[in-house]
Amino acid sequence: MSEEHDHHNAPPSEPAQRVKALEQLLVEKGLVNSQALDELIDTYERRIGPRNGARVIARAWTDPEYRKRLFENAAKAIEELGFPPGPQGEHMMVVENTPRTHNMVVCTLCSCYPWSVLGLPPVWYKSTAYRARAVSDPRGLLSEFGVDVGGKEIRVWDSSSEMRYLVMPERPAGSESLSEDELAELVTRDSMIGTGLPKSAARRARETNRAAK
Amino acid sequence: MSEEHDHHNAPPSEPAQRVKALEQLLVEKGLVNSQALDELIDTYERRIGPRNGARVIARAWTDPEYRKRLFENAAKAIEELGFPPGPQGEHMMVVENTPRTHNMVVCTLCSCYPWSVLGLPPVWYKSTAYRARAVSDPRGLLSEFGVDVGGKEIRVWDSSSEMRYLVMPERPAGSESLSEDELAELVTRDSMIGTGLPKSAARRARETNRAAK
Amino acid sequence: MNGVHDLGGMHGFGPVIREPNEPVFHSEWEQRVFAMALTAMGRRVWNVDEFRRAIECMPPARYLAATYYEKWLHALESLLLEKGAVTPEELLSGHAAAPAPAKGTGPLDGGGGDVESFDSSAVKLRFDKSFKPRFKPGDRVVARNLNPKHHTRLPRYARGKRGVIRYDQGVFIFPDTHAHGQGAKPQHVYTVAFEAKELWGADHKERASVYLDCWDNYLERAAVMPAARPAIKSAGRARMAKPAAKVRAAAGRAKKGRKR
Amino acid sequence: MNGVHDLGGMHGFGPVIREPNEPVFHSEWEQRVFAMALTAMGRRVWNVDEFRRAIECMPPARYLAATYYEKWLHALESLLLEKGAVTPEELLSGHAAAPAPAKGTGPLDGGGGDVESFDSSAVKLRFDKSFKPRFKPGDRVVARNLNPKHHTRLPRYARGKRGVIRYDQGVFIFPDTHAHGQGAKPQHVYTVAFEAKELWGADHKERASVYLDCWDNYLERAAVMPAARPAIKSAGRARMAKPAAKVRAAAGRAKKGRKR
Repeated sequence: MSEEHDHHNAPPSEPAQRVKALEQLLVEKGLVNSQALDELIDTYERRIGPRNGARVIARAWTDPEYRKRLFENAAKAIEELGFPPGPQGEHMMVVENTPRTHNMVVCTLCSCYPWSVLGLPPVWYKSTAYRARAVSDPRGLLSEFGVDVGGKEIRVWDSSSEMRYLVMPERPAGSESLSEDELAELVTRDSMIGTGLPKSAARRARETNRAAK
Repeated sequence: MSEEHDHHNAPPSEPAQRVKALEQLLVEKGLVNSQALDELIDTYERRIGPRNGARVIARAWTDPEYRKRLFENAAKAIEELGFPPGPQGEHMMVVENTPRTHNMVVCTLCSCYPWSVLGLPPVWYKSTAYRARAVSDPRGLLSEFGVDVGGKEIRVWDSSSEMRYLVMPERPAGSESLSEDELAELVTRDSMIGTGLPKSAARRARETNRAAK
Repeated sequence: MNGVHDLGGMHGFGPVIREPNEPVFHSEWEQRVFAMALTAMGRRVWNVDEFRRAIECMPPARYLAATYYEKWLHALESLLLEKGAVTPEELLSGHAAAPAPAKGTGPLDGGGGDVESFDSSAVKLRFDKSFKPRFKPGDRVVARNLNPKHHTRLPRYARGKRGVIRYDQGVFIFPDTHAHGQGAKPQHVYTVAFEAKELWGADHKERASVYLDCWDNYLERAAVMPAARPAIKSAGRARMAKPAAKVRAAAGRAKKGRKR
Repeated sequence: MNGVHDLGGMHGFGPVIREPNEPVFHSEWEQRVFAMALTAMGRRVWNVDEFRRAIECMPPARYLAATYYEKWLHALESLLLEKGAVTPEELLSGHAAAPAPAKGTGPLDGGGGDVESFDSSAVKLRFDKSFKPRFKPGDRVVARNLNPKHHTRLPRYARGKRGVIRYDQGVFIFPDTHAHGQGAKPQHVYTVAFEAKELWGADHKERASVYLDCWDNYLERAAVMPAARPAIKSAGRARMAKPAAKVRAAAGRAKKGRKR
């Protein structure tokens, strides 16, 4: 085998082992505290996730004053609902889908994502395939996701800076009678990334019925 | 582990095993003949190599008429010396180093190389590192190869087509008294790729003396 | 750095594969890596630009084969070494030979969950009026043809391409220097709209555009367009004007006194 | 195809490592792969453009990790499958379930060493005067901004860049179609000189240029240069004129009757 091969591919040891040794070392160094790490993990596993973003969108759909504040200063309006900016959430902008425009978010250079409202990103968002194709083939990609945006212009937001983007989907037709809590159930994670659309009110009704049985 | 990982990295079985099975299969199919393969391998291991190119350059340094024919139709002039064009040698162009210009050859998209005069390329020529850097950092790369071309303009030939390029180095000073055969000993493979310079007459003399002892 | 991490517009990576009911983490070591990296960043042992730079410096074949948290682990280890916080021997043994140097490590409160902001995202800086914008929404610009060996956030697909400034997002730290300990160089970041045809060629049929955040240093004012390049249609501009104006109103409030 | 194989101008691949006294092959399987692939190509089971396309379709992380002959082996196996010459079961078992289909397999002479020309390199075609060149040496051109999903030999680093035609190399088969069974589309190939500054940006200090072979379809006539882009210095042109003229004389003889 040639150097071309050896040079770059010395396999590192198993991550689980390396990480165990690393934490032990950093605790000894006083750089981390295992209990603090536990709490941080718990925060991102349980407290921060797409339900945060769904609440923001549902509030904006129902409260014109909130909606206005959200467009004026997204991070501040999000904090109003009890979701602190935290890392990857300090500089937020909400981009609105309209009958003429569909928005979609990617980070081609790494995997920037609005943690404060969506939690940590799914694997597909971080995948090479998504990062490669979102900017050059958004329509093909949306169709793989089962999303047809018709003749709308697509705007792909490539999060190259510290700005984080949250898509405000169009409020589904037929959702007029739903409460803010019920509306939040329509707002999927993917609809806030722009790779999905909100659930219809009818689908939510079916799912609620099924769960009740 | 996630799909991101699994999707692209299912390790293929060991090449040696795969190749053995493959040859057996293709022989049974009548697509290849093992003896013909042996002869082909022998050709590229023993008959075709940088000594071919060195003979061409040495002849051109000593024979003005040959030199003229070489610039007019390189493949034909190379064939004159008994080196048939063969694959990767049918469309040849010789590019000449001068006091003002240094030429260097790469194939950024794969590893095209003038087989008929240089044989099969070395691993470094095919490496990602060489292919990546030759077009954007030729001077840095030359300096890693121990070559200083001073203030010369560097021309990097990126072999994207079926044209194959052979660099004619400048004839070393002090080589006036050498015969064509002796001159051929000065012409290294790298000097015909443009990542090296020919040996000096003095170095050749030292090497010859050492070998004689 | 023209690295393999710069994936926008690349082909050959296959379909996007989604995992139904995906968990937040896929294993315990992913959790620990995430939390350790975040803690170190919160304590400013390194900044987010250095962290991205460290990931991009992975050998290319390994970068493409690695999962997200394998990349984080690589960055975590290599930055701890780079900053002198640990030695290679300590990494291997998992035991400290010496306490960490004081530099860059704030007090540990043990409270968890309260990771400080990354310093790249300093909120005050963003609205600092002493940094004047060079461009205003509507300006036509061209992304510079930069090919630096250092970290940069200007992707290859945009270089040399013409676009229109849509938003002035305020003042941010410059990653190209900040990732290498060469200063913050704060400057305006603009969201620039590039039409798909401009990015991917006249044959590209899709009605789409890419909105890319560009630091001031990445941009030049566009010269008069040569005839070969189609001008951005004014219909397109009119269509975009409304939402732009709406959001811009917000920025305007915070940045009063700036000229448009 | 904007694939990872398109390496020109990339960073992060480390130093070029050379092996002293390197053998022609590093193992027996490399020898066999080389000879089998060459034989199949010589017998026109596939053409060289298909072979390159097959290599480029390797999963990107594997492409970058693979050695040269691992790439050849990948292409060999995938093209044999694609052409229906073997089945996946046969590849695994190493035994033929059926004889190969006759298509594309010329007679085996058993003589070895005499592999036919690859069909892309047909020598007659090259000097066929019925294909008129669109450009002549000295013409200013711009490489088109193409981003096809299919195979192409126009590297990303040259797209959208301005250069000068140095040589008309004659007529060649067009790889973009030929790699996909969509015809030979013969056309002129020109060697185009691109200055380093044009390719890598105005900051690029090196006195260098890249001579890249471009098929006619890759090029457009350059419009008037906008002021922002420095024109190629006439001193540079004069310097290049001599050797260009010398070699061109050769091409001129073969292609008499063509207009410059």
